[in-house]
Amino acid sequence: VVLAQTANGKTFQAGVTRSELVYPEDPTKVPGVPPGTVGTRSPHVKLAKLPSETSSRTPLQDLFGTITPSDLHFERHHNGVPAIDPAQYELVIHGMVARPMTFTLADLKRFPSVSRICFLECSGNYRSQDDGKIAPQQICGLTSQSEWTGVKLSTLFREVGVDPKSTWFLAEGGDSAVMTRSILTSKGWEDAILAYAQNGEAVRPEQGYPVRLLLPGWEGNANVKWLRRLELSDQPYHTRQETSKYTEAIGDGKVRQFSFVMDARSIITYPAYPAKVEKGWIEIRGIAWSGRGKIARVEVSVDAGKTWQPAELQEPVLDKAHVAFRYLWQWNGQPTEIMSRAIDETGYSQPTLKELMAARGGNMGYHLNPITAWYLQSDGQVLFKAT
Amino acid sequence: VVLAQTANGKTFQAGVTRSELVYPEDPTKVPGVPPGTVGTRSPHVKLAKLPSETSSRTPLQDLFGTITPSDLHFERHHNGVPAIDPAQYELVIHGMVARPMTFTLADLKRFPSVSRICFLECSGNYRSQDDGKIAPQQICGLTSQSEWTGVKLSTLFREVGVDPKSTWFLAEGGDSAVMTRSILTSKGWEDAILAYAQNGEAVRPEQGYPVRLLLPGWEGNANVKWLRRLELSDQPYHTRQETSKYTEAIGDGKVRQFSFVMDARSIITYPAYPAKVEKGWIEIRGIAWSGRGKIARVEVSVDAGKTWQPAELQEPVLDKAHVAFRYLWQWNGQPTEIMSRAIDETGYSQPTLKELMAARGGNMGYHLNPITAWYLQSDGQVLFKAT
Amino acid sequence: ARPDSLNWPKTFGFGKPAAAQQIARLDTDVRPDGKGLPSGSGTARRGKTIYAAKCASCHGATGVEGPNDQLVIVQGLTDPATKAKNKVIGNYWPYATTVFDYIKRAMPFNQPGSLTNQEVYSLTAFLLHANGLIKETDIINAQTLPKVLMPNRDSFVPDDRLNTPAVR
Amino acid sequence: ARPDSLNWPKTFGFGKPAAAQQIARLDTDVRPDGKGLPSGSGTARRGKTIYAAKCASCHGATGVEGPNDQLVIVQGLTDPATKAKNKVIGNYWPYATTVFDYIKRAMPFNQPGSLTNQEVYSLTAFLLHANGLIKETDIINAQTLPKVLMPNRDSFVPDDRLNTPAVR
Ligand code: HEC
Ligand code: HEC
Ligand SMILES: [Ca+2]
Ligand SMILES: [Ca+2]
Ligand SMILES: [Ca+2]
Ligand SMILES: [Ca+2]
Ligand SMILES: [Ca+2]
Ligand SMILES: [Ca+2]
Ligand SMILES: [Co+2]
Ligand SMILES: [Co+2]
Repeated sequence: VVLAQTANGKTFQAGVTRSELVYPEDPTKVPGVPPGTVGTRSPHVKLAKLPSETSSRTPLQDLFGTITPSDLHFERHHNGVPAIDPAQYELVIHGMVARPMTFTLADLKRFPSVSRICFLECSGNYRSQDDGKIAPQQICGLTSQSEWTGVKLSTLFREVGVDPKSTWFLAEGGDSAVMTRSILTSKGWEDAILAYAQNGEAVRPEQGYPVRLLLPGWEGNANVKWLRRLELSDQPYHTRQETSKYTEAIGDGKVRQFSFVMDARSIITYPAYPAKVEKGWIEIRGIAWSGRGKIARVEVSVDAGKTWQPAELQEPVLDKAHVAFRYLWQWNGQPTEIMSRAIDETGYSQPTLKELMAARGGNMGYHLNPITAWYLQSDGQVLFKAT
Repeated sequence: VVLAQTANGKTFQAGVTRSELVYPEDPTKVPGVPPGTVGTRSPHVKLAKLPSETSSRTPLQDLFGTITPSDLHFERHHNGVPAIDPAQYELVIHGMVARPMTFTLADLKRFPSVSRICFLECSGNYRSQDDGKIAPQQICGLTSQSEWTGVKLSTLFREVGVDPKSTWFLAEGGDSAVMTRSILTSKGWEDAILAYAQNGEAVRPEQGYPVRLLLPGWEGNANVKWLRRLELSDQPYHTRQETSKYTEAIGDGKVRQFSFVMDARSIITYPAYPAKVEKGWIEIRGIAWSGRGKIARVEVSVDAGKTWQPAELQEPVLDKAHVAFRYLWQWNGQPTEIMSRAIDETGYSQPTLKELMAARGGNMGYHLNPITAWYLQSDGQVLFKAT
Repeated sequence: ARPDSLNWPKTFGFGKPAAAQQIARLDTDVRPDGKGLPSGSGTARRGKTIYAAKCASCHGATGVEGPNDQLVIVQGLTDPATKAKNKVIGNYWPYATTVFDYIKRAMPFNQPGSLTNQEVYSLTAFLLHANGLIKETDIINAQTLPKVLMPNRDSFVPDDRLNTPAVR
Repeated sequence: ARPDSLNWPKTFGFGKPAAAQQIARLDTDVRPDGKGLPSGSGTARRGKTIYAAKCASCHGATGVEGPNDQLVIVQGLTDPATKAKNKVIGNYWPYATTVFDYIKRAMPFNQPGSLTNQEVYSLTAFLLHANGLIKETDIINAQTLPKVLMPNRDSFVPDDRLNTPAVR
């Protein structure tokens, strides 16, 4: 029996283990299970996030297409997932506004709504490992994609009468970290969403139930979850998250702050560690995304970066969204390195780790989006290689 | 405790009931639940399909956007959901082919893949009720939408060398109804997919795990689940499903057979029974779809069909897919009827029930896609009304 | 075709040839022209006994009563509503071969796939006879079954909706 | 703006005015200019006792040892790797007000939101002193805290990536 813990601290039996299952010798000869109320995975499908003390990573190498199942959306929180009673929930908007207001969840759902499919990525989303035995989930599993629905923040800005002189606002969560980030008011007018739904259903507790801030293309931490308060201001607050954390050294003693946008990135999710492949035809598959806009193209190299060929992009290619790419390749069985790079509509091209570090005075840190290489051994074992 | 039954016949505790939950008075003052392996819904979010003996319906009125959570995808099966061991799974393709072949699940995943978001709808998807106390789930909850991934059937047709003279093929399931349908070979060349993934993960047992046939825009029953065999032929098989069932009387003693394509349709999911609304601004919301292609526009009437205004469509408007529409309206509190009609890119316009029955010699049956009206009482109660 | 499919190899080489035995085990379907019908035969008389033992509990003593699908036509109905519901093998199904095919694969509902070909031939004969389509003594086998004429066959017309945006 | 937003009403009328009291209860943030700092004050000396009781278990006896985040700078490090890790309040944080704000909302981690303003002022003073930024006897309050100069303040630069496709 697999026990899983809910975000509200209860355990339940998540499924049935293989040993409990009695497979009929011929399933066509026994009536199956009648229609039910809530479906479950096949017990053969073992999908799980990879938790640490502070985050949990999406199993990118086990997924297909671009939508992340909501229960596998990555988690990053700063003192756990709070249990919020939606009946008690209120969002307060105040500060540089004509009419300080409070909105219940039901209020928010009455406003004009909007849906969009986009990625959400933590800006601390890069790990490497010297022995190469590291899967996409470990390397960059802090990115996931959903169809989000909610009310545009601009709609609420109109409702409360935001002062045209406001340049920043504070977004505050109702979790036990009482998470705070300063956000540009212009982003609020542009495309920010107060999301109350994710992939058709209510936002999951781990993703900010009942309401989260969604800033398409911007680093995950700024997309404050369990949102309880917005204060309009004319300066940033320099909260701990945007000073001690989520800032990065870029050389010459400089530290970049308020680096919101996620740069273009891609990763080959197949073949990738821990996969082992055979020689012959291989469809190289992966996802690419950019916080700057649409992916313009993805290029694949099967010769360690010497030459690059265009990959096929799965339509529709959406703005600030994971897009699936594919490249058909015949492997001759000789050891080689394969890799992908994303180029977005602004012309930004995903760099190697060396290029990235060179541009930042040799520093690692947040916003690392390097090309990820996979080394194919002659026995077909695929291993990670830093670029 | 809510007990749910898995497709493999086991029950498990689906969540925690409200009474079991102890909400902290102030969630900001107690550490939350740490990162986990598989997320769960908030216990406040009660989402369930509505099962009958033969089907289970998606709660359209409770959903947002266009993606259906996989565990809420409608079910329709003819002797229950089989328990299929993916290691035993094989797909046989034979008949009018140069090379009769068998493919394991792993084989299928090695071929070039494709993803697409589209709806799947049962062609028996219309119910009404005289007292009007019927929700979208009951009226037409046998439609759902997923991002499907798999191998194009045309890719396998090439692999086995389908005889150019083949006009039909038989698709057979491995369930205990050993479901069979005759499909046009041209559809297989055009856009049919053997889907092994749904919304990022393996196809759910209720939807055909490990592999189902996906025929974009075609009636659900033809999208054979638990697919085990394809036989290429030069004539249809006239199986029980395509003769006794899934045929419809159209007047003059004629019965329409092989009516695969789902006509354009829409439904307002808010406001809809059981909702009760207040006078003032209401965003009328719904979904529209067509098996013939893209939705060109959706029109809304707030005066019982006397006048119609264009609704806003949520981009991207995808081919053969549910699209979300919205229409902002100020209700003056007077009783009225609201309704929506979908018009697709072929110019087909969703009819009233009366128009539909008139066109079919007064017969009801499969392929009923009538405009659905909602009657708003002066107390705000919304009730279904047949058109 | 996908833009890149021109560069595709003639075959990818995944999968393996299907063994004749494996195909034979699965290929039990029956076409209207009789293709797929196995050897063996049956009669309504033999079918009657099997029906009583294995089918009547769900479809009723005479195939009319249910609780599950009505299998036998009720002659001489006058009420239009009852008449409309009375769509069964005898007055609705276009091909007799489908009766064999379906019973073989799916019935009895609680023990699908448990009947021998002989049993299925006899049950088919029984249902065809009960529906007034053959004589009680007719032998039903691979040669005779495709020839049973079904009264409703000519009612079936192909889909005529798609060459017009009109409602049909 | 959405195409239809021109036809939108000035307000939809959903939600209600926020009561001053409700705002006050939530509005505890502190800006670098001191806006938001409450009345009260503290000293490093008082903070030392509170720190030992409520913080040392996670951050170490002197704020260096952990196991959780290092809060106090280690002077005179020579090893570059150790130096790079030594990014704390004293050599990294740009504003002293953030120390108050963060401790008030989030610490102690196992009892967030449990400290009084007086305690937070004293803990802030203690950490600023331990980091060599103020004297042990300095009084920290709404007037003095914003004036504490943080050595790393000028290192912070705004995002310069977006006006170019170049890698930065
Ligand atoms: C345990 C109940 C049960 C038993 C026993 C049973 N059936 Fe059925 N039968 C059903 C159900 C339920 C259906 C409808 C299945 C569906 O629609 O998917 C059905 C459908 C049929 C149909 C199709 C009717 C139509 O008009 O489409 C035929 C023919 C049939 N059964 C014949 C038989 C025969 C012959 C037997 C005995 C060998 C049998 N059944 C035993 C439950 C049963
Ligand atoms: C039970 C463990 C625990 C206790 C007790 C605790 N802390 Fe923390 N502290 C943490 C953790 C864990 C973090 C990092 C949290 C995060 O990154 O989200 C942290 C972070 C901090 C930070 C930010 C450090 C940085 O560089 O960003 C400060 C300041 C701090 N704590 C002060 C205190 C003070 C003052 C107390 C006592 C009143 C205290 N802590 C008690 C665990 C604790
Ligand atoms: Ca998250
Ligand atoms: Ca289904
Ligand atoms: Ca056959
Ligand atoms: Ca019937
Ligand atoms: Ca404030
Ligand atoms: Ca630190
Ligand atoms: Co950043
Ligand atoms: Co049809």
